[in-house]
Amino acid sequence: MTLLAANAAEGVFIFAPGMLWDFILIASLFVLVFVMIQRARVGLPIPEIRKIAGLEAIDEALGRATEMGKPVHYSPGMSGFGSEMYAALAVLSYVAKMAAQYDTRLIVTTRRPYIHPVASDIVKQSYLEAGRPEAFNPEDIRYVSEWQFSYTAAVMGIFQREKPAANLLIGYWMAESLVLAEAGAQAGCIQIGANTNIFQIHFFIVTCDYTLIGEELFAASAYLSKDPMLTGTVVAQDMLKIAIGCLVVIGTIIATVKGDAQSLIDFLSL
Amino acid sequence: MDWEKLQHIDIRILYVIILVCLLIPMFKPIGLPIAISDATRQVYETIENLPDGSVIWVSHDTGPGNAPELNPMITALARQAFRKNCKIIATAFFNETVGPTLVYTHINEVAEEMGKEYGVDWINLGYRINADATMKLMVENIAEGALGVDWQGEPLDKFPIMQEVKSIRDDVDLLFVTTVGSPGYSDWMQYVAEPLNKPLTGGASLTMYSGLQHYIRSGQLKGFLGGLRGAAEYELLVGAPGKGCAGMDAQSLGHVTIIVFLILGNIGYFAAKKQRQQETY
Amino acid sequence: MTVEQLGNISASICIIMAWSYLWKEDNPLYNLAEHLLVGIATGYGIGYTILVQLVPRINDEIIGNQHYSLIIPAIIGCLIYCRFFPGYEWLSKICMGFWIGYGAGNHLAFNPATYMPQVFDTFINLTNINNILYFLIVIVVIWYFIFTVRKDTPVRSGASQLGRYALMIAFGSAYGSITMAYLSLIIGQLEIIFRDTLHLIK
Amino acid sequence: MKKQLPLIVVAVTAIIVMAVKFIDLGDFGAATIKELDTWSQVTYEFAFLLGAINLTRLHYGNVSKKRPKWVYSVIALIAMVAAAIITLVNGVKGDVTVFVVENIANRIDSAVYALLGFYVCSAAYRSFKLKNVEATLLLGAAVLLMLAQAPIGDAIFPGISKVGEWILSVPNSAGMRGIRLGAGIGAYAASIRVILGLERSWTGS
Repeated sequence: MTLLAANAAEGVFIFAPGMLWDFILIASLFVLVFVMIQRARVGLPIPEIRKIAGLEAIDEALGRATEMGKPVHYSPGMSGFGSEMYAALAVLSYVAKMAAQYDTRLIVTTRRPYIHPVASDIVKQSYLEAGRPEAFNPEDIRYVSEWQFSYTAAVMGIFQREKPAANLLIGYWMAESLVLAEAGAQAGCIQIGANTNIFQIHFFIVTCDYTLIGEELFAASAYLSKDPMLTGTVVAQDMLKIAIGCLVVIGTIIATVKGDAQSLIDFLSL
Repeated sequence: MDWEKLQHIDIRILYVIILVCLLIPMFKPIGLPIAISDATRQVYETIENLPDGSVIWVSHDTGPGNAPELNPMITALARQAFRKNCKIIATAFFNETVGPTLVYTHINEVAEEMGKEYGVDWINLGYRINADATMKLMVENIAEGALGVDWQGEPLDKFPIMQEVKSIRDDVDLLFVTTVGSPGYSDWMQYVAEPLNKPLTGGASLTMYSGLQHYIRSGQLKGFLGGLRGAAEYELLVGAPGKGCAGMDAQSLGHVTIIVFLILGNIGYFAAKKQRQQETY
Repeated sequence: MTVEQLGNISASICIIMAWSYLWKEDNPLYNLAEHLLVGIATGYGIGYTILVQLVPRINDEIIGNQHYSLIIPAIIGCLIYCRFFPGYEWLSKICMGFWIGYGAGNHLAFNPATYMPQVFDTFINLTNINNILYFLIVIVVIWYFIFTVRKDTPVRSGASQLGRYALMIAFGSAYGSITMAYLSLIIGQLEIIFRDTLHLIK
Repeated sequence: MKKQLPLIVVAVTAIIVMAVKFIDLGDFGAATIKELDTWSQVTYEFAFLLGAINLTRLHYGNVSKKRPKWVYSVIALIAMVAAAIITLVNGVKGDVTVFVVENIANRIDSAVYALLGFYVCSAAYRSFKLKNVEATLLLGAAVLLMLAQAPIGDAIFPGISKVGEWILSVPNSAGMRGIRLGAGIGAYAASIRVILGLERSWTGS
């Protein structure tokens, strides 16, 4: 233990100081994902994902928009390229496919100029896969504005001009979440929200018809596509979560018995 | 009456009521009841129990963001202090630009109203870099710590108040510190209040407030004001409801409006539900 | 009239234009405000990027400091414009690939340093009722977010339901506690109109 | 190949970023992390016209096809060009630029932000209904905290602010912690899915 502590400033083995357990965390997730993908490839059974009401509701929302002959608004959130954006874009790919099949107009707004080309290509590809490439309208994939409330104002403008029947706010949201969701609700949209920002989720809970809380967003693409490989990655993330839960229990037991868990924390900070 | 309609009141009525509720107290504070906490009462009494003519050290250690919460505290303190003919030495160690200006304008406003003169009854020493070192110097010699000038660069020799107040150790009776971070109350406690055994009180932004509860319990802080709410309570004790109370009135009215509408909405909801059930049977 | 007064008047008009949405969603004042804002934000963004970022980057850093390796990302960045030239769209995907890969790698490399301390912070001693409750809530909430384990026994589904109840209390209290801060935003705007512009209050 | 190339770029970039962060390479590692950061910034800087191009295409389309309310699109285009010219000619800190940005754009921006104050009220009225256990818990906690925060609450129910403090420090912070611990792992999985090319509809395959 003393040896390890002495080495801590320089890092353990080939790892940078303090990065050993960070590496183990990420590497174990990589390994778990890899194993689960292999299982899916050879056709071994993969557990199902429990029912997530917010995701079931996507079909309902699109169906209603189709019945009413009104468009659907989708936004992948406020973040730049990062996990939340990837998850939101994966959901967009599904929503676009459904919209193409239903022949419902889909309006996508992005806050970052550099997200726009990616979102646009995803929607285009989804229309192609749904067999209706001619229905894709590039002008409905809109970059609006980079300023936070300038974006908000513009989306509120879309609510009043285009009168969408469904409003899907999926991704990472900040203070604008309440403004957008409440304006959408007053415009009569059926709303599905997803947020991973713990300081703002409650606004979606209150104003949206369905809300994906935190991690439910990261299970969404697998849930919607029902692709066994993607479902496998969700199983992998569940396994790691259970491990973290066990770690919390162990740490709490040590803290209760010894007064604090500093020794464990020091060890895990290597 | 058709109770169901309560579920669908025109939302603009709610907006107008909220606007009015927030506006009225800006024109005229109404003074809705504010329960006064023990910590605030302790601040007031600590200052009230000082002998008339004592010297109070005020440090407005705030930045621009939290200033609206803490400014009313300075105004109320100046009122209580001048009423007892106390003298005020002011500093602002947290923020170089807004701190010194804010503490000047807020004390000056009260001073002019109560006929107190700058340089005689109070002075603003402003911001000095390296707060810890400055505090330690000022304990023994205020002029040395302040580099011999006030916040505008005027030499301290020409102000009569500086002839009476030479060092914190001998001449200052109480410290009143507003705090949003570091430097803040902890530095004043560590370098000034504890070593010299001077009473330390003041106020903190709401976000910091819960973190210093145990100092209040242990008596290292003689009470402390928490956020705009604490400022409002203190204004009430001083008997001069101002910005803090106006804000509280607005907040109280706003919150009550929301809750009333929430109840109306639920009455409507249950009326509608009952009617639906009756129709089914 | 001073610049400050003019600024306050313009600010007050802007507030009224933006707030007109509350009265009637579809109205010319709001549409004007919205499009002005979008236009100015983007236009200013172009000017800002050129003057504050691009010019110093090219002049001082690449040419001045001879930091020539930065030409590579400059080319990668410019590849994104290939999407506007039919036949060369695929080149723009190299730029997107760099952005996406950098975002993912960055997240995986840097985020654990903020994640692990949160795990450590949960190691509390169960010596009082508050800590015990805290611990139990953390566990049931983590359990609620386990997606692929069947929750078919009463204990398993009950714990998951408890997790959801705990979340609802957490969300409700978060909503209630933020109301004050948001009402203050209105007060701030009203002060611009009634104090700074109209001088009706002190 | 054209379809595979972007995925290779994603994987290689991500692996390089992770390698220099995780492995102890001393000063070289630190310098590489900084260099990569600059690289990513530079790519974004050189893509700066993207926003303007997209906005122009959208509003030009509105104007040329005379869609409803196309007049506002003209305003947006004029505002954009004018703001760009003013900033470039007058400088970022110039008087005119500062006036336009501070007194028009920023004011509208913060007025839209302040709509939160109204919407926090209307959302409570519209949505807080005693529908079921969950909705009741949500409503109860919200009302309790509103009363605890506003000074009038303690005047009506003495001690309610203490209860409010307790709710925030125990159930609220524990619930949030639980979400964070779960969502953190989920976020890593999302990034891994992208690196492994499991989600790649953006490449067109």
